[in-house]
Amino acid sequence: MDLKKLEGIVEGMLFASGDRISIEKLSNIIGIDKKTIKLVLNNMIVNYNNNPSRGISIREINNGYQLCSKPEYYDYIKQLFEPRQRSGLSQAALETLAIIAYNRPITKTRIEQIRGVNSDSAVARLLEKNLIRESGRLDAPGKPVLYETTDEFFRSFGFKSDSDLPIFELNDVQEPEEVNQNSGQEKQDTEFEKQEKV
Amino acid sequence: MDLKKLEGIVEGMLFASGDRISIEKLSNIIGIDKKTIKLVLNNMIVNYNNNPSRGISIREINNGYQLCSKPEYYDYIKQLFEPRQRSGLSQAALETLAIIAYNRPITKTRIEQIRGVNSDSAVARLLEKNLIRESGRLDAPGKPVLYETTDEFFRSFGFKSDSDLPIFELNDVQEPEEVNQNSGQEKQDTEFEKQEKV
Amino acid sequence: MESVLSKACTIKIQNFEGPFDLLFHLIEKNQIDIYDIPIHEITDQYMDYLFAMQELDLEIASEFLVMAATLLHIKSRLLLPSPKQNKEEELDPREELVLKLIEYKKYKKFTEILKIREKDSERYFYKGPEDIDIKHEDEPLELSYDELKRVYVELIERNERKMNKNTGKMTQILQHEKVSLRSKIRDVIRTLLKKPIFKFSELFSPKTRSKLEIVTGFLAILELAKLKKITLIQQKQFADITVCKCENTDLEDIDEENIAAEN
Repeated sequence: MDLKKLEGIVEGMLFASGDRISIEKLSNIIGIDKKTIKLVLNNMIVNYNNNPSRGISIREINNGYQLCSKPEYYDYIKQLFEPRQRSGLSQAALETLAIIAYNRPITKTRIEQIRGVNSDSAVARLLEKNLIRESGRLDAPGKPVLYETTDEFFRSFGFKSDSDLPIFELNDVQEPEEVNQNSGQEKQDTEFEKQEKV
Repeated sequence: MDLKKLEGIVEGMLFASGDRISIEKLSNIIGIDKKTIKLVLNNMIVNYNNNPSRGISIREINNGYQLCSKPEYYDYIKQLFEPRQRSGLSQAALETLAIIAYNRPITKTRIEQIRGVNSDSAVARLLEKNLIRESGRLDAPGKPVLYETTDEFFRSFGFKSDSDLPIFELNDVQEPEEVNQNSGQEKQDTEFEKQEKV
Repeated sequence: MESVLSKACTIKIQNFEGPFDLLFHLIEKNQIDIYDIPIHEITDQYMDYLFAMQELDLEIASEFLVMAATLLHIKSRLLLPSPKQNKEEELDPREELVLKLIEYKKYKKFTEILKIREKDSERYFYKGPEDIDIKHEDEPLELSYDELKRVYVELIERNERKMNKNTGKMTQILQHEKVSLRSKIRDVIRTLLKKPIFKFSELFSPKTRSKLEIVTGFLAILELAKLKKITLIQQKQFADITVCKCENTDLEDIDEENIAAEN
């Protein structure tokens, strides 16, 4: 297929959908391999961004793509709408979201262990905002619900994929002693084990 | 203002709006006279239409403008909106359909007696698929609904005309044993009697 | 402690997400090495906050109290001499707390990043799906006649297998048990002819009648009520039902009609 037409089809599909479309879906519907689709999209992204006469751009969201307006023109576009409501996520909700993003799927009990406080309302608020969703139940007594982040999370915070999340490892914090590091690893393992078993 | 940037702002606004925007509104927000806006838009319309790598076009609607996907790419776009692949009939629905085919008209209670399980969802699914329909009510307490198969049911076997339709008779089905056949027959008669009498 | 100071502290306490958040604040404020927390001082400061809250009659979340107990426990363990000889192998009582704090710090850092990214993302606008009139073409369902027949035969066979060798006898017993709705209607009418008002339990008592007869009897009075021959009164749920003959109604003709139909 002509590459120009391919770009047109992709743009038309992304426009009509209004939502994120996964590479798989684009590839299946158009009947072109994923690698080519990805190349075309990357090319489109560069062209859109470099061309001031384009008011839209393409964002990669959780291994899919979605059209959005260019942030450069925010000042004009916002006037079309009523003043935007701030998302209103509390510190508690953001903390909880941060924990879920790095540990999904995760139970509420585990979240509360990390935060040290009850997180019922934070979890409820995130569910309501469609930033997290239930992703099944842990195969453990009581069958606790597991939570994971949604596409809306990736969209709202501009992460392309899992690998786009900043990396924070325990070693980020300077380890002063060899002994501590070892026991730290051990500790983490047992904690993990506990979660799996419980 | 740079004309290229103006095009970009207009595109961004039309995109984010998702709806028609009047010339007045575009002119007011951008702070450029209506005549220029109109010129820019007419130029954009021509460019979008002539460029196969554009999947969207601009429509003039009642002195306003709106973005839409290009009709040339409809065949791809419509697949985004199509429901998931139609699934065949479940075992439960197939059993229920078989019972209705061989016993029409029949009540749900009788179907459930034969299958030994609640058949609400199977009946609902068959109705939804237009394979069965209500054919009246049994003259009995509670006036239960009677079900029968539809033309669609026969069509789904690939028969073109009514004369091609297979005959669904009980004699089609061999009864497994002599003894059972008797009691089965008897059972059916009393059931039939009860239905008629009650 | 001075009340002005305690007030200043309390305002902050309300902003803490939990005990870890508060501890973290104390560690950063005092510029303490997280791996070598002076438990004695931290515990004192932590307790000061709690006391300040208490003074202001603020409700202290239980999690803060649990942490206080943990801190005091660690403090006491550090004060007491260890019974063990080999101090090298002994675990530092602060360790578990430190690990939890480090993990918490990780997410706290990420939370700050989320805040910034959320603000950046506000400048992007998205749109809803386009309102296109898509015609859904129904794919014809393909059924196989043989398949349908096979399913039905299997079903019949399955039902047959459920019956045991005594099927014949069972059928007789069942037939014996067979209760016709008509005969129950007749029972009700006969009773009404003698007594225009009676209680359902008088006629259909579990002591004298089978379950099937009682159920059929209930259907009989419903049917008669529908024909406006009788009125049913029930004072409350599960109470006995009173059956009354409607005035100006002829019960005889029903009886005859039914009996005629049966014969």
